[in-house]
Amino acid sequence: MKKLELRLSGFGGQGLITAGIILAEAAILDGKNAVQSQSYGPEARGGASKAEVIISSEEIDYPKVGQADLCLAMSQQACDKYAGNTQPNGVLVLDSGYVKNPPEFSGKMYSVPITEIATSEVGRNIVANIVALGVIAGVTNVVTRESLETAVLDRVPPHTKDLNKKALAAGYESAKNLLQREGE
Amino acid sequence: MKKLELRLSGFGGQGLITAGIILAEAAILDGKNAVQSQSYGPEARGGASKAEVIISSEEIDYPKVGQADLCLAMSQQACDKYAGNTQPNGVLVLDSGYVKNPPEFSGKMYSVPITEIATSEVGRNIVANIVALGVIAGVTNVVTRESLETAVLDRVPPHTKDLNKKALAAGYESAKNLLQREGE
Amino acid sequence: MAAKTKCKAQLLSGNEACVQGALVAGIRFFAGYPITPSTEVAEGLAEELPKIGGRFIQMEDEIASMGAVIGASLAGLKSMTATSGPGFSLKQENIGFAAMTEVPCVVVNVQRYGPSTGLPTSPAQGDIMQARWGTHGDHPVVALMPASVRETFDLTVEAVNLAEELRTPVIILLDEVVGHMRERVELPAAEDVELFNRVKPTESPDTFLPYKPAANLVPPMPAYGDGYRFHATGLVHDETGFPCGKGADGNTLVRRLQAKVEQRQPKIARAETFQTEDAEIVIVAAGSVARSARAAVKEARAQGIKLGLVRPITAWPFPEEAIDSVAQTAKALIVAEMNLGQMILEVERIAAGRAPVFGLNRIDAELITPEDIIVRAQEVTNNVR
Amino acid sequence: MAAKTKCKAQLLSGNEACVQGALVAGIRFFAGYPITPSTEVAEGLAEELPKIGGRFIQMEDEIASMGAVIGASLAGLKSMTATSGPGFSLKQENIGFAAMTEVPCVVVNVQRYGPSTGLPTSPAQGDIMQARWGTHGDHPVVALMPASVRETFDLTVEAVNLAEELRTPVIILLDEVVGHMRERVELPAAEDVELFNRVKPTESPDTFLPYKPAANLVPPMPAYGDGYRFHATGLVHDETGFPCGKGADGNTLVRRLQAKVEQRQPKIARAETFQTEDAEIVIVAAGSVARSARAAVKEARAQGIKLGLVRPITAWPFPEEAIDSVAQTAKALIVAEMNLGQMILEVERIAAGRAPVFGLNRIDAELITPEDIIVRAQEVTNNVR
Amino acid sequence: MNSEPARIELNEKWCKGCGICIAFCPAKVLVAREDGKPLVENPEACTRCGLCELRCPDLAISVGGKQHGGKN
Amino acid sequence: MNSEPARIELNEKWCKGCGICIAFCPAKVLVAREDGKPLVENPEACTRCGLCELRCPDLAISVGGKQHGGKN
Amino acid sequence: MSVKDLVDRYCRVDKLPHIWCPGCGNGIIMGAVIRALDKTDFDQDKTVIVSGIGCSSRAPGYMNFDTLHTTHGRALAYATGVKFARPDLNVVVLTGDGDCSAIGGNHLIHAARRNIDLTVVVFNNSIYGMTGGQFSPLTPAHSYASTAPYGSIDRNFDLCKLVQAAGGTYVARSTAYHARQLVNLIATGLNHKGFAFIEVVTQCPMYYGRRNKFPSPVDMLKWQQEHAVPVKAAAKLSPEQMAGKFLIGELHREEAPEYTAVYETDVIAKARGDIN
Amino acid sequence: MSVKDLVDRYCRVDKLPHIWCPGCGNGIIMGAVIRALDKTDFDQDKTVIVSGIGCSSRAPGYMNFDTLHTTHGRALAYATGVKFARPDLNVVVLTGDGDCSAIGGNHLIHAARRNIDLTVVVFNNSIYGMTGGQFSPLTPAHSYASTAPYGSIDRNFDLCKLVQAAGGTYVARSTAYHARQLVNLIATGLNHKGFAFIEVVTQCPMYYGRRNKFPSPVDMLKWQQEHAVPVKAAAKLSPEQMAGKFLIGELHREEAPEYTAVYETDVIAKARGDIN
Ligand SMILES: Cc1ncc(C[n+]2csc(CCOP(=O)(O)OP(=O)(O)O)c2C)c(N)n1
Ligand SMILES: Cc1ncc(C[n+]2csc(CCOP(=O)(O)OP(=O)(O)O)c2C)c(N)n1
Ligand code: SF4
Ligand code: SF4
Ligand code: SF4
Ligand code: SF4
Ligand code: SF4
Ligand code: SF4
Ligand SMILES: [Mg+2]
Ligand SMILES: [Mg+2]
Repeated sequence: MKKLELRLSGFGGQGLITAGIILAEAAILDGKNAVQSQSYGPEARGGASKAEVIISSEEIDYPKVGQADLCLAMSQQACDKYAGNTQPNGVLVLDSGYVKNPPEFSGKMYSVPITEIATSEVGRNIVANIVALGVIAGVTNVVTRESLETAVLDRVPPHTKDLNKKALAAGYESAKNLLQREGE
Repeated sequence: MKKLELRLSGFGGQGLITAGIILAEAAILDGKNAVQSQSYGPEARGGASKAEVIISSEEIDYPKVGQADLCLAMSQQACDKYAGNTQPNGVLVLDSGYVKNPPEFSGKMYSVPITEIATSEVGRNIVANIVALGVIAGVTNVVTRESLETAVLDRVPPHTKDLNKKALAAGYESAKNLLQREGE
Repeated sequence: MAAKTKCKAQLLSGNEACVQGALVAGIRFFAGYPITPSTEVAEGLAEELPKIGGRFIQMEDEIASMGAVIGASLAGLKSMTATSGPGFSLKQENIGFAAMTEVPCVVVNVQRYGPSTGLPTSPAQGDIMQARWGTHGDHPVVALMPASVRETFDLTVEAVNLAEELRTPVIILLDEVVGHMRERVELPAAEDVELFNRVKPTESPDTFLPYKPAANLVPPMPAYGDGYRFHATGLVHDETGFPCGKGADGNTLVRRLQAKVEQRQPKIARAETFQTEDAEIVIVAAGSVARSARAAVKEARAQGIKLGLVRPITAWPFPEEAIDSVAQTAKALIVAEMNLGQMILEVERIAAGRAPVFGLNRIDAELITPEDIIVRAQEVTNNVR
Repeated sequence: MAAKTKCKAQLLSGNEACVQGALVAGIRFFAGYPITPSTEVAEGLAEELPKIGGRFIQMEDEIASMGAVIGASLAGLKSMTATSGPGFSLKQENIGFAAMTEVPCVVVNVQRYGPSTGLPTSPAQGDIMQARWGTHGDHPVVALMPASVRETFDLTVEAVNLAEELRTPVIILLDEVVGHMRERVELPAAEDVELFNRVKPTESPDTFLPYKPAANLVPPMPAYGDGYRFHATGLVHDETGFPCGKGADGNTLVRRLQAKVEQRQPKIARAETFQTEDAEIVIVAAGSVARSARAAVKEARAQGIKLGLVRPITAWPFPEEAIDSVAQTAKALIVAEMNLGQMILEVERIAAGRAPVFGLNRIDAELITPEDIIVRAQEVTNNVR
Repeated sequence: MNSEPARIELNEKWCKGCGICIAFCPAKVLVAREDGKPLVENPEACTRCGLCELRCPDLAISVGGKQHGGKN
Repeated sequence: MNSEPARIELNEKWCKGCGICIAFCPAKVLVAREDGKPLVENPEACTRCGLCELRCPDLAISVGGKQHGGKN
Repeated sequence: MSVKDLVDRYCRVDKLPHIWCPGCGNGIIMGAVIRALDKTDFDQDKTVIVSGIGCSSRAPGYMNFDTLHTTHGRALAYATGVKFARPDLNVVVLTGDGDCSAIGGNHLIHAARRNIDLTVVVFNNSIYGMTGGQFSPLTPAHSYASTAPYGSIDRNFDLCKLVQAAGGTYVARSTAYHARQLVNLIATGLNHKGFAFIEVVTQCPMYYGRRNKFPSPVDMLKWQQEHAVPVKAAAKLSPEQMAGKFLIGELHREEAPEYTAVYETDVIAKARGDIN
Repeated sequence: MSVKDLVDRYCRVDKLPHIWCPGCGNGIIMGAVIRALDKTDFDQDKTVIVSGIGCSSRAPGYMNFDTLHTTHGRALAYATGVKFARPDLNVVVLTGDGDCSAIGGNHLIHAARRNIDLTVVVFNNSIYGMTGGQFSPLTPAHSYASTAPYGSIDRNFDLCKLVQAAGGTYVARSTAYHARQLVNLIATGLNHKGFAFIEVVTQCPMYYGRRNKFPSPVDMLKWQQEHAVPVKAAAKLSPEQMAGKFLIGELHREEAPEYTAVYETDVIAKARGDIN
């Protein structure tokens, strides 16, 4: 992998910036270069939220994501806005709980009930972002599972470590199931 | 007369700026061009004071006085500082009450007890500046007597008109006497 | 003194002429904070404005003064403030607001010796670049540099007119010499002075878009209270006047702000040339220094030295054409300024190597003299030979 | 987080790296006022400084912040503030004071979209000229423009060092992209970072002249409380530090202030060049835009277009030599900036007609892309052929 | 208490002749010279109250023979 | 007084589900839906006091049938 | 007037819903201002709403009047210009605690000193909301904020006391919770001829609330309910009982010459020679 | 200490005589500050005198300490930096009425709010002296000034009241005439741990005096004598009797946590984990 561009989108409060940071930190643990950036709506209170991550084994010059290799959309609005700006042969990960109208897409599209998994399987909807990371890493191998776990545990408050570990695992699990179902 | 440069110097409170303005206004009444400027000590409270006037029948470009054609010095300090920067064949008018050590000077030098005249002959030392103007006009004809009187009366408060008229006359008078004594 | 606009010779200082120009031009609101050497402008207007029903207010500082001036202009009055160096620095943020919201206003800066408190009563020309670049972000600037008392009157009127026409802050860059010196001047009768009043909208409030430009790129401007209920904000806004948070709107807006001034560059930008046709060496000088340069040109010519003068009247937009033309004909240019080299940067840029450019800089609080210029011209002549 | 200075890869934002750089460089005093997009610098130091006995204070506004920083520096602490556009405008008067009184301090300006309130969270490079000319009067300026997170750390350290060495305010001109983006970075161990501490006088208080320069034109600087009982004033002062009201002293002082920076110009002024040797078209770009330019150069070269890059690292003093050299070798220069054309003015001036200079300007709140640059390079190639 | 007359000294160079010391001396010790500066006319009357010192804007007058204004 | 139950209307698009109207309704007329927005459960209990209107940060709830907050 | 009528008449409906966070008090205060304006006889076309910069200062953008969104802290300076230029206009200033007591503190005390006829409503949410939760001069000491990670050591202003000491002639305080009282206090302020100042204690659930252990906006309103003491009730309480509480209601009111009026009678008339 | 000894010890003798006009009160106040400093146990080498811009702000230049002559209005901001950076230094601020109440008003109220340990002496001559006699926020209404040719319509601050309302913990007023009281009040302020504020009503014969019909400095001191009422005496006077008069003496004093001290105990200690 030379360079991989990811876009994580949804609404404010879903923890997508944190997810982006963790992803970038995992990449660093893997020995890669990483750049993370995010959009600040001038008044993004509760509105749209977007984090971008570029991972590369080489130097990263231009730090913004153009056509993403992978796009996570955790809201319908985000999906409508960003899914189109994804590589035709890229990957789309959707939170099926929020994205009821998935777009036409030529690449791979995974609809996962991310927030529902967080709520019902892990027990707290605030870890949906970590579930999403598990899904992403599960379907793409963009970062290693070990590094991702380390990165997650480094960032989250101590008393939530178990919770987050569980969330990550749940995400991976569902990715596995998906891939299996796809027959890959 | 093409161009005449005058420097009026002394200490704060002697009304030299006003004198400079009146002189310039008299020149304008005579149909001449005039530029007046003054020095602002950064903290000139009670210290040195200096007004400069250029009178010319032509356009006046550079507005500052270099070597003056006429220099009035109403304090020893002013005399020490500025008398030297007067044309060698120029005119020096000194208030003899303040300038006890007149400089060496190659041009014409008139020592007149200006402030004393104001106090004793006119009755108020605050009109010393007007006495000085009378002396200057009397010894040089830089402005006409009529214009000077008009200019003085235009500037001063109504209830002091007579006083100032008297002061101007006293200055002229003493200039006349001086010139006569000189035998001119 | 009442508005002295009879056509009669009188002795006035530059600062006083600025007051007279403001009154004639229709300034009816002044907010300021005293500072040497600009204070006489405030003092004159404190006395004169109420006589004609105008308003003078002394604010708590320069920032507030600038804010009040913008507010008053939005409320429909032609408005102005005056200051010097330190106060000019403080006003910058709000000057940027006026540029962004397109509120006409005039800012007089009587330049004094800097940086910092410097020499408050001494002359300098150290704020020329600040006038252009003092506030953050890209923005258009119009700044005028009078060289005489009469021109101070004229350019004050022009500043007000340009502000109203372009809906932008206009800066008058006096220097202490011109501000404080008194000279013989004949002012035109008020009725002979051409005035420009901001264009008001003709459309009804229902369809009116407050930031939709007319053909000349300037939007018509209602006053508060006229019934248009419009919004003014320093945020990037679209034609409705409301912030939208979109970069594309910023692009449209800020480029238009720049363009409305730039497209009038040929009309606004102005320089006086004096004996440049056959000049081997051309002096570039503005404000009081240009008076010395003029004297120098006359004297040098009398000595057989072919000197000429370009006197920028507008600092911004800079009169590029005038420089361009002498860069093609002269052997060398000398930029004489009472600073460490500000106008020279523009002159060098425009000359683009076609003629060598030399500086003549004094920062010892004295006006550059005609002799200084002649001496420098001789040096340069030897240099380029 | 504790001062993260172990030599270990980590993910940091530019603003965070600025915090780390400040801590390592010895900053022990920060006064500020929040403003997007610089606030993280204040927040980071609010957390970190007290851990090492340093002091963080949130003042009532930016003017007060700048004043407090100067006071603290006079009291002996390495001091810093951080702000963005509107706040940078407000700080200008006091920045001039620091220049005049030669008080070391660092001002971080994380540039945002202007003018006025503009688009507070969007990137721009609109304050480059303001950094040089924002305060009134003539004054030296040092301003640095990092392009990466690591360089933000390095240049923060360098800013502190330069401020201490030169006794002058030093400005760090971040842009929002660099300030907010996080990237992998390895910071050097604190003990491997070279630091400069202001030179203290060795003379006794009886004979010490606080503004008598050493051979390097910089006067040694005692702290308040050291027993030197010295006077600091923004008025023109002589070597004793007291105001004298004399233009001649102003001349000596202000020329020395300028000279102490200018004579180090070759050491301070710096640009990175990338593939310029054989470049037909050279891009000039700084900060985040230089990253796009670098990508563009690589891509263009892959397509067989001979592009090169000059990246000014110091905005001021401007790296004239680097431009001078490519002006002689390249067919054309393109200055790419997120403003309406600021660096280009310097580039045009220095190129002096030897190579045509073109602008590439975006002010739509988006980072100029590598594609933008390649397209423009192609246009220019067609143009200069 | 000291019975010899107070030694009231004037710093001629610093005194600006404002007349404050003269006007407010409770014992009328001082009178104005022609230039407005104080002349010590009744040194015996001086109570060494120190008010002339305290009110002199120019630190130009001093009253010898008594400690006042010191630490207390 | 009006005896028919108050017509309490919710602007679904504007309501952000903060729960303020619900928490402070003196008559406990409102209960929270799953999304936090108010459900009118006891319209008969409504006294038309208007407090829900006054405290709604989003101008999203209105109580019909009584004039309050007008000129008085 | 029904909410819908109020909104239709006084709001720029196409700009709504507003950008404020769920439960933010800004909307409550804006609603109160509109209701208070509705109670006056003001001509809507002759009323100008001015603000500075901050979440709260976005309010004028939603209000259907001539509106002016100035630079941070300077609303009162701009408003002074509007009012002094055109005394026939009604000028209302909406401002945040940071906007008006931090960077704008000087303009506040000077506008109060002049007793210029402005009505100022301060949205005091004890925090800089717009920039993400730094403490303000009105943040209660010991609170947490992004720039006070160890708790703020800054003492907070009693802004009403300050404005009164500066010369303000109408001074009142209320809270978002006491919305009905608030409407009345603002209306009285609007009708007051002179400098009228109304501080409103309100909630920023997003930043102040989160950092200072308020789980929800409702908890913050409850805090307001419990800590606000009406002036009359306070008169019967001991200092100990008042500790940690704050006064609400009309705190000060006096009649004094108003600036723009005095300019007409004392300056313009004199200058014209009508009187001297 | 004799005047000569005082001057030798605390003044930069080679800078004297000072530039102030004959009869200007600035010299009286500077003398009082020096005498008050002499009464304290301060180390002269650990004392910093800070001022802004104005005639009065020239005082530090004559005083033999570390001195700082800042930008107009900003003395308190700079002084806050000095003191907060080095709490072991004694920091005294000398400032004019314009410097500290006009352009510097915000820094004044915020320094008072923080209760940072500074001693501030305001030279209130009711005018902008340095720039030639414009009215200031402390110019009594109806006075004449170069920018108030028809008489000032601005109401003036009661600056002591304002500072107290802002949080100042030591507040006093005196006059140039009451020089002995002044020395004592400043000395008490210097010893006060916290924000100490002393307003001194003084005379500018050059501008305020000339425009407002005071023939001489002596007349201005007489005015001070006649219009200043000591706090105790005032307690026995009716409002009518107090009309046009002003209070002198110690107006307010309280003990409260001092800013730099609290930073040590509450922030640094917590950050270091010594406490939490
Ligand atoms: C000169 C300047 N400094 C700083 C800022 C950044 N800023 C914007 S709003 C704000 C504070 C807002 O706080 P407040 O006034 O209390 O309003 P709130 O958002 O809490 O309603 C700050 C510091 C700015 N825009 N301009
Ligand atoms: C930013 C700025 N604005 C204005 C000035 C001009 N200025 C210098 S001193 C002064 C007022 C002085 O008045 P005050 O503080 O009362 O001192 P005084 O001279 O009366 O002692 C002013 C307006 C300045 N130097 N800087
Ligand atoms: S010490 Fe007192 S009594 Fe003696 S001269 Fe001075 S003021 Fe008069
Ligand atoms: S008070 Fe001082 S300056 Fe004034 S006359 Fe007396 S000695 Fe001289
Ligand atoms: S009007 Fe009063 S009683 Fe009715 S729902 Fe609203 S708050 Fe409850
Ligand atoms: S108060 Fe308003 S926004 Fe909040 S839940 Fe009720 S209706 Fe919705
Ligand atoms: S950040 Fe706070 S003040 Fe701003 S909108 Fe959200 S809750 Fe309201
Ligand atoms: S102008 Fe006034 S304040 Fe300044 S020195 Fe003279 S008398 Fe004193
Ligand atoms: Mg707030
Ligand atoms: Mg004063």
